[in-house]
Amino acid sequence: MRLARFVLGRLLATIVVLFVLGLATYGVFYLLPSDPAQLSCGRPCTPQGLATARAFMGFNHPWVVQYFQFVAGIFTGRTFGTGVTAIHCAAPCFGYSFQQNQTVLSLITSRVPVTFSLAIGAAIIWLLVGVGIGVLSALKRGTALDRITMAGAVAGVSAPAYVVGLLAIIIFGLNLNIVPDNGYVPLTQNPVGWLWHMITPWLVLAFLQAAIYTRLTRTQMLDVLNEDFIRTARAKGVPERAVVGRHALRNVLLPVVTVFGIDLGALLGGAIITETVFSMPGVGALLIGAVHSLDLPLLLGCTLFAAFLIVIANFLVDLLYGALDPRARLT
Amino acid sequence: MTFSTEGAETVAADEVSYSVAAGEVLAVVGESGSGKTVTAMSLLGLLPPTATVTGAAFLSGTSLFELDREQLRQIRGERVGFVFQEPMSALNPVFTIGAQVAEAITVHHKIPSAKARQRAEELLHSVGLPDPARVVRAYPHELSGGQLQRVVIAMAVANEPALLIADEPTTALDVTVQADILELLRDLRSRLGVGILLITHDMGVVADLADRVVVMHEGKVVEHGTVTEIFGNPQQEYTRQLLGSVVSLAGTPTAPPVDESGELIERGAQVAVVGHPATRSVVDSPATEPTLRITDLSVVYVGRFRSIAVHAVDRVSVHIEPGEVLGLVGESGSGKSTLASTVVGLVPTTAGTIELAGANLATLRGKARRTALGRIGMVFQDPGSSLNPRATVGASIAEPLLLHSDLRGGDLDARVRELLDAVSLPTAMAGRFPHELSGGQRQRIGIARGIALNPALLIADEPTSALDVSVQARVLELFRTLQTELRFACLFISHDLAVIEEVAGRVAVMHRGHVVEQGPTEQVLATPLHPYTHRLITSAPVADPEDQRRRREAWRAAVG
Amino acid sequence: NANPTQDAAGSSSTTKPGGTLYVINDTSSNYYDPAKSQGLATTSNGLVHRRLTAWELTPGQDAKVVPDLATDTGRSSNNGATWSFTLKDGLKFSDGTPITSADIKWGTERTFAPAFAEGLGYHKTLLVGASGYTGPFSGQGLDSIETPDDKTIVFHLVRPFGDWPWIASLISLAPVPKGKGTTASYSTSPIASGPYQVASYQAGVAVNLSRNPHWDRSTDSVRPALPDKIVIQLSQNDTVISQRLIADNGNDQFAFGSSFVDPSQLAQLQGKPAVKPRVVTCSAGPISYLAMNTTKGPMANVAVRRAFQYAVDKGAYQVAWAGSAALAGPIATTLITPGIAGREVYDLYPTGPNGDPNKAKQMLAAAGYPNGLTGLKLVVSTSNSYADKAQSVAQSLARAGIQVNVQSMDDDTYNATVTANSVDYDLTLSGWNPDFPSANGNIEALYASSEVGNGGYNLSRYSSPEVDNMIHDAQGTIDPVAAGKKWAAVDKRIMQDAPVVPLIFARNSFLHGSKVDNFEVPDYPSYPNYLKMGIAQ
Amino acid sequence: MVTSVSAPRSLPAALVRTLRTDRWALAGAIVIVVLVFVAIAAPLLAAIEGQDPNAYHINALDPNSGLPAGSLGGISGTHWFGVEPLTGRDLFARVCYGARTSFLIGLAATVVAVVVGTLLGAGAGYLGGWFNRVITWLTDVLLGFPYLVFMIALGAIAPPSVPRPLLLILVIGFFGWPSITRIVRSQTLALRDRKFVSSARAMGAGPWHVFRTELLPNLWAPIIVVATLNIPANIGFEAALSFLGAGIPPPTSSWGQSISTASDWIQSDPLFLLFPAAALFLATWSFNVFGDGLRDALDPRMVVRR
Ligand SMILES: Nc1ncnc2c1ncn2[C@@H]1O[C@H](COP(=O)(O)OP(=O)(O)OP(=O)(O)O)[C@@H](O)[C@H]1O
Ligand SMILES: Nc1ncnc2c1ncn2[C@@H]1O[C@H](COP(=O)(O)OP(=O)(O)OP(=O)(O)O)[C@@H](O)[C@H]1O
Ligand SMILES: [Mg+2]
Ligand SMILES: [Mg+2]
Repeated sequence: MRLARFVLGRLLATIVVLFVLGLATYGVFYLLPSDPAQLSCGRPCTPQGLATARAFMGFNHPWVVQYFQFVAGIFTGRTFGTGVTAIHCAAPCFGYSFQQNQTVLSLITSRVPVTFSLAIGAAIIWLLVGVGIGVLSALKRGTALDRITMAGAVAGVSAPAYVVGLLAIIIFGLNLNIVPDNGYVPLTQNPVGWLWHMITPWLVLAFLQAAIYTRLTRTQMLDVLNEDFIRTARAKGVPERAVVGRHALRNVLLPVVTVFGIDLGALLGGAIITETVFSMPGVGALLIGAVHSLDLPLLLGCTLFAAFLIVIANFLVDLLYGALDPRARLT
Repeated sequence: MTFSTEGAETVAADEVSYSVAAGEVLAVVGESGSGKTVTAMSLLGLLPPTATVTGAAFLSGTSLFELDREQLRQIRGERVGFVFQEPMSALNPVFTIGAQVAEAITVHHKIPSAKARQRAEELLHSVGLPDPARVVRAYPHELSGGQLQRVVIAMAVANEPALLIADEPTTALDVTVQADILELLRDLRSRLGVGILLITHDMGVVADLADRVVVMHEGKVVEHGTVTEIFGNPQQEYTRQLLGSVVSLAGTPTAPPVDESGELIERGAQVAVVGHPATRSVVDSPATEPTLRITDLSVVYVGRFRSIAVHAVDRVSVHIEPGEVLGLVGESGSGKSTLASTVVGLVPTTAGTIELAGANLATLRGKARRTALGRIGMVFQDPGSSLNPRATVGASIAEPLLLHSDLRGGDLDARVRELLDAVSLPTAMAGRFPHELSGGQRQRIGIARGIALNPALLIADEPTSALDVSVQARVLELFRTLQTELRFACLFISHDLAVIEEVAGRVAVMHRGHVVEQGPTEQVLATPLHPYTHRLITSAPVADPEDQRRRREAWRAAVG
Repeated sequence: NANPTQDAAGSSSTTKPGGTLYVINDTSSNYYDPAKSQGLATTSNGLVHRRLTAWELTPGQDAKVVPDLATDTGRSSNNGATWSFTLKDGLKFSDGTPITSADIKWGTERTFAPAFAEGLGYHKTLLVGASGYTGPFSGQGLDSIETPDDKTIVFHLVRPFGDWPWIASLISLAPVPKGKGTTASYSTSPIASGPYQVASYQAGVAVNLSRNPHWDRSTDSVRPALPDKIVIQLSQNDTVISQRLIADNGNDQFAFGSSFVDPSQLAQLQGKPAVKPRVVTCSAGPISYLAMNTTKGPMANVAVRRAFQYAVDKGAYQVAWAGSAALAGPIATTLITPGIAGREVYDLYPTGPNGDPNKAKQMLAAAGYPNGLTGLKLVVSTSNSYADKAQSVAQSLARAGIQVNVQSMDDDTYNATVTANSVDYDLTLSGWNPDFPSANGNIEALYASSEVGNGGYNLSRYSSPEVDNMIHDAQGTIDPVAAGKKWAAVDKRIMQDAPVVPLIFARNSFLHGSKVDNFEVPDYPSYPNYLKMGIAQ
Repeated sequence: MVTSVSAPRSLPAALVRTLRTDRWALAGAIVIVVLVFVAIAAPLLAAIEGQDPNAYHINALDPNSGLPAGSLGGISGTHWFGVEPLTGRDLFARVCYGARTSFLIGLAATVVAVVVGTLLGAGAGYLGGWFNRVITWLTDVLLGFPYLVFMIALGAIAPPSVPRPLLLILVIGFFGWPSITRIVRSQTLALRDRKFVSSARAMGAGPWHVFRTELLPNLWAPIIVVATLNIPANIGFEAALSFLGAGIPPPTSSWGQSISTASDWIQSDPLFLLFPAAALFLATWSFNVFGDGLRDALDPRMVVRR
């Protein structure tokens, strides 16, 4: 029925989106004057050295051809070079990073836990805190609390992420020395250590992200609280906190959830600044590295990975609409 | 009590005082906009912050205005139940009916949610909702006006309160259902000694249920007394005027013929289906050059994820000639509004065709379609939610004019004023926002909007349900004059058979998605062919306590 | 300013073996495949891989080439076109197998295989029959490398080349057990010849080096190998590194940062006398210069280029570089980097540290530009705040009526742009640190006509047949002293044509923890010498 | 003043009402005006101070650290906000001139993003069908776009002929609209089937009319929030682009660029960061408070505070 068709349609769209994005990545990459082979050419770089490097990395074909080789590789796997030194990348092969000497897939999968812990943890915090504060400042509209939280929110959006992270490290990590100053401990290895290493990055990230949630919740809340059905709820004797927390909030969530989808999707694809400042080996750090070292395969991999998450997040959010607000039918 | 709206202060109610004893029904009647609703709401402190209330209110000794939040909360819904005037906007759109009814119980009594749900279903059943199992899972926008109204009533009586404030509890109900509801209230009163504050325009209902009556006018109580006194010898001019403008059915109908054979019975222009409940609709009576012709229209609401599909309208064929008024009456939830909405394309048709002056609306696109729609005026059933909350009343009325006429600036204003005046609203109202109006006022805005363009076809869905009889009389008067002037065709949906008798030349009776009977109004009302029609007519209350009591007995006997 | 010699010399005697040394890297990887690495001989690779020769670096003195695996620094014949080395006895790989000349041959041949071709390639253009050779894995070896026996190895070069002993010290000529190193994993699990081996490699996180049991101290004079363990932390944030080392908590006491301490941190240290002794700055370093595109517009005119020598305010550049002359390093008037043998100091365009705008104006007028120059394009990389430095240069040029537009671009883009075959810039800022401490590495790469375009770093696009010949001649000279003189001459000759404005010999500053000893930063390569460091017990 | 009975409550009217009734909004508005003034009158202000935004003042620096000489980042009568480390450029002048680039570009870009985002979002939500699908599809692509590489590429290839401010505004706006679109769309989905929207449709109102008279008034609240919160992001975006050579070339100052440079000096010269950051904060804050006021003015149910 309808739902099924919707889901199917979106999944197909997803594939198209990813394909287009891959193509775009290649296109954009080849707008760059720099030549990735140059980096694998050695120093001093002789013309024939360059030629061999190019051929070996498969950069000697036009980029469209390369892209289709890449796409084919996903299904068939790929082999670079020949003989004993040949590099094999089994299907599904999302490319091979010559600089990191690993398949892009293994690189990303190895980094995913870090980024996911970071993003999801922070997301939970900022969602709860952001929405919570938003509701509060809506109820206490115009009071000092309202003004202060708004100033806080604004500070959050306008503060440079890098500085906030840095200060957090210097103050809590180095001066007070109460939390680790950097790094990451796998959850599986040592849950406590994991939490310990995560807490600052989470808070920093949450602080930077919470603003829009606070503000959106507040403004929507002000609208909804005036609706007639709120009056009905009160007339039923529903406690005020339930009136706000259940009846009103549910009607506020639509845009909030939307932003959440976008933010979380984006962050799962790598929280570049936070990861780098806190020296966390996440996907974001991987991506930025790939950009600076012109590691096209890795770049492509990271881009597609991030895009995939964003698309899926948006898709789930769209699915959620129907559940959140029965009137918000999707077509 | 006063409202401050951007500077201007509105006195909504002034020195109003009344009392309700346990087991007593006090009816508050009076002019639309006279402060009935706000006074009632002030009791539970439900007014917007813009309102300032002075005075005192006592609930069995405790002063309501002095209670703190928590105490007030415990009273709300537990000791005082409240039925809101406009059910469509009174329910939370994102929660299921079941959840909302169950909540009314659980906030005051710690019982397992499963039990609460079950209790909710019972309640919904007790207010005469067919198929409660479906209703509990439905969302508000999936229910009809009358169904919602019954849901609201169910919520109000959920905890068997000491005082029940019912603000226009039956406006959206057809008379049979209305009779059931009144029966329910009567039962609450006698069984549990519930005191009932009944706000209504329907003098029949007053006569049927009330012990004492308070008459309000321009924010003041002008008269009060026992129901017999008020109806017997009204003192005040306004009260007399009020009672004077009550319209009621002429005479009692003959019983329908029993067990006919065949599919249809015809008597002259009057046709009805055989069998109750019906399985088909009657055939359309022959048309010459109808403004609106609906042929074999079916509408099925495909259920959301779990719930089942609803056959709201089933193979209905009707037509309206220019200058003709087709009255559409019938059971609440029988598909009247759906039928109306399908005409203007708000609800997709499942089968059948709709022709406006010979043109099939379904095939029209873009500009052509819009101009076609421009020739249809629509008055929606719930005035509240059909007005843009952020547009001033004036702007709302002006909207169709902006769309389809070239009136601008001064002329536009003039026209808007004219329309406001036509529905006897002060021009000052133009600057107000919908939430600053009373139910009846909002409804009149809807009417003004509907007739703004002098439409070729007017679809009026319960246009007078929230109007007191005097205003109603004026509106109907206006309606007739326009009718004779512009000779527009009109689909007039109403529960008030008397009103139908007044305005409609022909009438169609709907039941469970079928048109079960159709024919010239006086014929149908006097000599109904279909049992449901008969029940409908016999259940209509009359505005005379004595008479109504006798009718009630008869009706009780009939339904057994 | 901090004088490193005291700092290091003071403690070196007391340091005993043992402990764990932490190296904090801002890079995300640290690979050990000799063929792929471009690392200096005295950094992490030097701990794992030995070569025929090695560097002896002492702050304040010129770098010297000394024997490592070989018994000497190489014997040349047929006037420098053939070089032979003999291996010491008792050399073993970390897998216990002996190190033979064949392994060095294999290691060298391996650098020609496309899969591993990304390391240092100075030997590739010198060895006979190298062009077109694609490595040993397909079966055939490189005949110009002879191994008459397990101990002897002979290199046949296409032309006399005096710096071969230096080439032999490069990572690319490190031994790889014959037949080994067929896969990329060799980068992370190499077979060590040096005192340390890779115990574990956590991609992007850390590399753990442990002692190589088969390494014999007696065969190695350049590596004290003091710490028992060395942990190289990866992908750390620069600023955080400095802050950690300043805070000096826990393990950071045994740590040092492998990247430069940037001006903002140096400034911060002004207020922290306690930390200052842990900042080590070399007394001079790699040259930083303003290259003028000798093939385009007014810059093609040598008179104009000479005017520039006076127009630039090198003093201001020092401030822009690191905040003060002391932190930035001495003003440069020559091309060869301090710390390299044969360097001679001279100044063809003497003026004060702030230049002489008026003189520049006059010279421009004389050159036919009476009312200065406008619209010159100065391109720079966005990396280590060259954009700001460029503006200081722009400012000083403005004093002499030269108006330039600065364009900054991403580092890779920059490199591609300036080393492309056709370019449209007039000026660019750059710096150069040779891969090995020979004047050759300073001169040829930047001024030989062969290095114009095709990814070459002759950024001023300077091409003079005379200079090319002089370079060729100097390269062919075997006797270091004689060669040194020739290089100095080339240096002068080039500056007569003024293709660049030498700005400063940039000092690099590094921070280390309080428990790190023998922390030396010699002028060349103006980078900490990993091989000597130890932990104070 | 006598207003027409039929005229809808216009945005300008709401603006006036806000300024009259809401002190905070007024404060916000004043700040905005001041900032705009600063942007426009930057040369004048710099002249009054007697400084040039790009002139180096090595002598204003501490000779052995490159930090501003004197305490408080070198604040003095001659340098009101002190000077930049290493260069000694006058911070006051740079912040003033920065307003031109950052504030104006950030603003313009936001406007572009919001206008496009709102139109497409409302369109997708209201019309649904293929239009909705295409928009969803587009937003997905743009949200997942490798904009980092794109920015670098742009820096490398953007032809100098294109006026940079325009380029910046378009690029930033282009990447800004998708999120706004999605938010507006979500709201529209809920509004689409509200009775008053349907009734307009039943009245024969075309999409554009419905958008203007029914949807927009009920969309303002979230739009205002998102728009005002977008400004700092866009200013940061400008900095990044300029840094990569795709934007305003140096030495032209911009808050974003100042902030990113100053971030490295947070420890040694915090005041270097303070002023541009404060300017950015003020800009964002002012738009937020003003936005709140506007929102209230546009909401008929709001209690009018006096
Ligand atoms: N929020 C408000 N702001 C300003 N005026 C209001 C507000 N609510 C109601 N009013 C005005 O107060 C008066 C009384 O309203 P009320 O709803 O009590 O009328 P009513 O007696 O219930 O009429 P009806 O029978 O039509 O419902 C009306 O004139 C109405 O315009
Ligand atoms: N959106 C919807 N989804 C599912 N069912 C619906 C929807 N709208 C209406 N219905 C159902 O269709 C039936 C007809 O509804 P409709 O509103 O036409 O009744 P009505 O005749 O107008 O009743 P009333 O007189 O109470 O307004 C009702 O049973 C209602 O529950
Ligand atoms: Mg009322
Ligand atoms: Mg209805």
